[in-house]
Amino acid sequence: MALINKNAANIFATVVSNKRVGQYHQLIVNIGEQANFCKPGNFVAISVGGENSRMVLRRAFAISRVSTSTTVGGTMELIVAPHGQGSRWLCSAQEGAELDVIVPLGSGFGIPTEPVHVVLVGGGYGSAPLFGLAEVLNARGCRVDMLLGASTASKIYAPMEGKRAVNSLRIYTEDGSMGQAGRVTDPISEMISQSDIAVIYSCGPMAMLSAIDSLTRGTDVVHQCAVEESMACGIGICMTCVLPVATEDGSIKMLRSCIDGPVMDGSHVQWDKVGKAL
Amino acid sequence: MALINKNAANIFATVVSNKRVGQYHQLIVNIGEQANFCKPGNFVAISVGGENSRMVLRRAFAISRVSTSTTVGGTMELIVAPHGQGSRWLCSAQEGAELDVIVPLGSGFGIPTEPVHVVLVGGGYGSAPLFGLAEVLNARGCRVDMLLGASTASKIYAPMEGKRAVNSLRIYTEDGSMGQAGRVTDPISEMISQSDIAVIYSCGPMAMLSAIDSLTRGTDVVHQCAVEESMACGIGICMTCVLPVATEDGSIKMLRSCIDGPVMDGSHVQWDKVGKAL
Amino acid sequence: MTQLDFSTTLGNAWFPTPTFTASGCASSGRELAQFFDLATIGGVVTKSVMSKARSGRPTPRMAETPSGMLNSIGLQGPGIDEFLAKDVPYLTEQKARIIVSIAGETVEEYAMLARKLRSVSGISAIEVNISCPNVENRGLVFACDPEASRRVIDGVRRTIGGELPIIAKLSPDVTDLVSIARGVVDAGADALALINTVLGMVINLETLRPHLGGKTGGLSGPAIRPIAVRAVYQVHAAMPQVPILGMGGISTGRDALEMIAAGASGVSIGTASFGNPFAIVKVQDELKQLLVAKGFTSLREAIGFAHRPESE
Amino acid sequence: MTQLDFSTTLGNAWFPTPTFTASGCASSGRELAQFFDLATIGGVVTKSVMSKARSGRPTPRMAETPSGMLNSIGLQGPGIDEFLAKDVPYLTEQKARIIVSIAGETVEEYAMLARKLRSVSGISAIEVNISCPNVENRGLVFACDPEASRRVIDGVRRTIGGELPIIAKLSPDVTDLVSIARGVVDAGADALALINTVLGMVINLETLRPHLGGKTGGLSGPAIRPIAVRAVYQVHAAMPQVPILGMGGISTGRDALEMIAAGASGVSIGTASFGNPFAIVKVQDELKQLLVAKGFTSLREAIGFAHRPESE
Ligand SMILES: Cc1cc2nc3c(=O)[nH]c(=O)nc-3n(C[C@H](O)[C@H](O)[C@H](O)COP(=O)(O)OP(=O)(O)OC[C@H]3O[C@@H](n4cnc5c(N)ncnc54)[C@H](O)[C@@H]3O)c2cc1C
Ligand SMILES: Cc1cc2nc3c(=O)[nH]c(=O)nc-3n(C[C@H](O)[C@H](O)[C@H](O)COP(=O)(O)OP(=O)(O)OC[C@H]3O[C@@H](n4cnc5c(N)ncnc54)[C@H](O)[C@@H]3O)c2cc1C
Ligand SMILES: Cc1cc2nc3c(=O)[nH]c(=O)nc-3n(C[C@H](O)[C@H](O)[C@H](O)COP(=O)(O)O)c2cc1C
Ligand SMILES: Cc1cc2nc3c(=O)[nH]c(=O)nc-3n(C[C@H](O)[C@H](O)[C@H](O)COP(=O)(O)O)c2cc1C
Ligand code: FES
Ligand code: FES
Repeated sequence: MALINKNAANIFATVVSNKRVGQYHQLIVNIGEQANFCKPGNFVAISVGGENSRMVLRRAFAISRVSTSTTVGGTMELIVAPHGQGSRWLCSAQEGAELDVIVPLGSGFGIPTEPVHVVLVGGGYGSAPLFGLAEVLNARGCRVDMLLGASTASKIYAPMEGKRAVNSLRIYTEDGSMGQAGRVTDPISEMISQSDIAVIYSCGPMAMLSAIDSLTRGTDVVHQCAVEESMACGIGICMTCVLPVATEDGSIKMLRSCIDGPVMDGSHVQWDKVGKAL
Repeated sequence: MALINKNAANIFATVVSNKRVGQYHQLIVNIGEQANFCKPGNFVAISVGGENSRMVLRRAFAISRVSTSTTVGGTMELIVAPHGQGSRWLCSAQEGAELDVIVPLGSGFGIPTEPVHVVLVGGGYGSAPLFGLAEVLNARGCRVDMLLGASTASKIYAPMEGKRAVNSLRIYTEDGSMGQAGRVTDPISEMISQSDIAVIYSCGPMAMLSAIDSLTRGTDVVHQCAVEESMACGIGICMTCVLPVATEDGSIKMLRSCIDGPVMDGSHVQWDKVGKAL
Repeated sequence: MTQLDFSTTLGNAWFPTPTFTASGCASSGRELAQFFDLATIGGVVTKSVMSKARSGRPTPRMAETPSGMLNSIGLQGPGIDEFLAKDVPYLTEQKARIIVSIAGETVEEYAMLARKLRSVSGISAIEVNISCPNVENRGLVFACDPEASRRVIDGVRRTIGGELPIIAKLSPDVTDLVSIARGVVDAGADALALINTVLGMVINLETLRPHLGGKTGGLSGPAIRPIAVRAVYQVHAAMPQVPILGMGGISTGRDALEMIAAGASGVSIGTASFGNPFAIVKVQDELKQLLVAKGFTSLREAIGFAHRPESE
Repeated sequence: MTQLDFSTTLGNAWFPTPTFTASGCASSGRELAQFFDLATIGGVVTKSVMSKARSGRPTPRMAETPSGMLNSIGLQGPGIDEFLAKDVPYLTEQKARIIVSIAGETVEEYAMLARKLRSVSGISAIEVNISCPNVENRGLVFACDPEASRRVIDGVRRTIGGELPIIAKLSPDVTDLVSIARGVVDAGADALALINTVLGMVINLETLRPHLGGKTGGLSGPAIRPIAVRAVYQVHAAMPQVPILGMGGISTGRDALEMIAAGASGVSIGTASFGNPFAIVKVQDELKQLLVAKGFTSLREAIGFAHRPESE
């Protein structure tokens, strides 16, 4: 029995809906039974460009939420930013289109056993997996504060229904077009010092994750971050997606963010060594 | 002013309809004003596979007929056989889809100035351009006999309305599933000897064209054939589509079938040297 | 379906099917086991292992290109000792046939790796990846230097003895592939693996600098298939008796048949597995069907078919 | 739009824009004149002309491959005399800038072609296509042999005198491109054209034989772009003072900018014109816009940008 990529399956999944939300597209995709295996933090790998595509690699997207009680079977939600050719192709997928998806992949966020105080920090489409996470944490009785940031209002993804599971939500935009002007990392130090935060969950650009790591360093706060590295395979066979991470024996190893991540302990990641030779 | 590719334009043309006819697809495509420049024998070159296609070359298709009096603007009809990836993609084009087309290209069939007796011979989808040609010849007062052949019934393309312009139509299939069992070239010798045929127009597989050439050799019958060679560009710039042809000075030259053809004088083509080095 | 003998041999190693993973494109094998049973394919070619653990090149390590990709992994891996302690036993347990790929920076390192492998049971063959920079000679890649290529294979051959087949894996980035192939066969290679990646580069349009951490990378995938088919054809024409493990852009049974007709006795599937974890199984099934449809009764008859005169 | 100096030079030849046709991909120029005014692009590189008329290789001469194509035209053409009588006057009349590509089977044939071109007016430069089989040396391609490459360029340089810039066009199918580049520059080349096609093959799945009449063919198109960018980068790194005409898979302004950042002073567009007759005009327009958007005030600033340290 396989331990790596356990539960992952390659399926043809139908697009149930595709809605534009700000600068993103919200895709609901029918993944049937596989929805049962998806945990907050997991991602999917999708073939792009269709049958005659010159794009040979899959694209990775965080699973924003899953729903196992819909009439169409289990569904997952993706929040897709039209970035390059592949993601633009996905954003143009129409209702009823079939997607070639491997689901679920990667590690999930660790969930505390106690009802502790947690902060969820999302940058851009990085907020996507946090809403599903918030629901789980909320169900565990955690106090969930959420901070979302982006360069501008249209890059904030914060659906109404998602807010139900959070105790507070603060939004930051660099241009001040929504919420407060500033960065999502601005309030974190104060929050850490003024309350009993046990865990910070983060997802967003690497620079944001690294900044949060600096802010949590030397504190008792655990930092669980979902990293984003270029991935050729998403299943652990290519070694392209590596990050320098401190391992138990104290040595620093290049770990694959697709199978040893995307959720990692932020304090183990050697942020200053990312993109450098060890 | 350019002499080669004169009147050719690169346009985005909308698919008006796509109907399956036997093993072929009949596509009606809106080419607007360009319809005015299309002559029987001309072809078009179409980009295939969409935006992210790994197919870098256009595909060539004979213009079957044009209509300049439709409500949607000028249209052309194509008869497409699903052969490989590119033609299959085209066969799956839906109504309203946009095609990137260069139209018209290549030489056209020469039309006699007198109302002579002509025979039109089509193999497989090679019959497509013959119906438009028949209309022109018929209007000139020619007697038009048509012979169509294919391996089997579903590869015979012979639309009802096309038959109006011909005086007679005989169909041959190799498996006898439609018309007479046999080859379209079977009756030609007898027809030549028993009547006053001035021109044979042909379009179909190279082996058929070559066979007709043998049958017309030594007779007074002119053989105008539309050849089909692999084309990378369709506009005369790549030199891939050449055929050995006798030129006026008696020498044999490798001529481009995209601009010196596809319609050529069958007696000038050196059929025995096709695919060989000169 | 008529009976088809789908088996193949590389040197004295026998395999029930001719479809293999490509080195560096299946990691330790464990990662693919969720998708298919490793025992059902021809064999697993492991990622190139070196004497010591290596952390590889800085990221980004990949760039997608039209119908292909560049990688600059830089042979990240655990080193031979951990590899023998963990990966080989796992694969053996899965009943997978194993071809171990080795890589070194000196002729001596290759020989040392061969020494460690000599007595390990459960290994079908050794693939010697000589597309590595030779630290003793200005970092010139072994596979680009006929003499260095020969010396590596000679060293491995002497160390390993006569039992285990040696497959020398060559680079296409050379002026005269056939002479390099001849050299390594003379030095004792039983088979050849063709082709390793083609050296390439992508410039990042944001920074206008080389995109990869390692600046240049290896081009793989369908884009290079015509280069790989040509390489296999050329080498098979020159040395029809030497078995070739063909690779480079294979992702369908048709692609595999092209390679086999050009002269390959088996095929490795690399980049295609990144896009489709079942790629090897798919290629294997499609190839089998194609051979039967074309009336072959054994894979062997199809090997090098493209070299026979048209009249046959 | 800010003022952009879009001009470039190759040796002492000046061009208002850096976008050219690729040799063999624009025929005589007449064929493209229906689509755009030949005077509006940097220049027309004519198809390689030899001393005598040639009918080229048997058909099929092309095979499409993933994101690319193979061709085996075999230098079909009218021969230098007819070329000078018909094609050069036509292009001159169109006010197109002309780079004449020449090819030969012997060192003497190249020199003879140069002699015929020496006194022809209206030619901006000569591109010397040395990817031809050398009949005096077992058909070994000139460009794959440093000494033969050097001798061809030396012969052309001596014959043509000092006026007309010589652009030596190299093949990527070599172990050490930089040393070949150095050799031809030492022999008198003012600039380099990189890259010619990569040798490849496609097997026809019906016949199971090589698809092309010439068996092997040259791979071109987006598939080879990473190889071309690498080649340009390597050669520019070694000889930053030598202008390079970069080509291989360019079909957008982004592709052209990649090539220019890697070190090219100009770009040729080949295969892309087959899919889109306006490709050169499109590349030219897009490149211009990109340069402006990135804040460059001249093309010159962007040439070789990828070689500057990241801090800049
Ligand atoms: C674990 C994970 C989760 C992700 N979740 C989301 C999400 O929820 N929503 C979303 O919009 N995007 C997400 N991304 C980023 C997304 O994968 C990229 O935007 C996408 O791959 C870009 O592909 P493209 O063809 O549009 O761009 P191109 O730039 O043309 O892509 C070229 C190549 O680079 C890779 N690449 C480019 N940008 C990225 C990137 N930022 N991260 C990883 N690979 C990249 C592509 O996979 C492709 O192989 C996630 C990435 C990872 C690794
Ligand atoms: C002047 C002309 C007129 C044509 N008219 C018609 C028509 O009316 N209806 C029709 O169904 N087909 C027609 N064809 C053939 C049609 O162009 C091919 O079937 C088509 O190009 C195959 O492309 P593919 O991607 O489906 O096949 P693939 O085999 O995947 O194509 C691979 C490459 O080979 C070329 N190729 C393959 N087969 C042919 C062929 N028979 N002729 C030329 N190039 C080929 C393709 O253009 C492509 O570049 C015509 C061809 C020419 C030259
Ligand atoms: C990510 C990656 C890593 C690779 N690592 C190795 C390696 O460790 N050793 C080796 O011999 N080849 C390595 N290769 C080359 C492949 O084994 C193969 O020769 C090449 O990719 C061509 O096949 P493909 O097009 O099917 O991928 C690697 C290729 C890729 C894409
Ligand atoms: C059909 C065809 C014909 C070519 N003929 C020549 C030629 O005559 N002389 C030459 O130097 N290069 C020739 N080339 C090579 C191109 O000039 C160019 O170097 C190569 O195709 C890479 O560029 P591309 O990918 O933009 O096509 C030819 C290429 C093709 C595709
Ligand atoms: S993406 Fe391939 S190993 Fe992680
Ligand atoms: S198809 Fe290019 S010259 Fe005819």
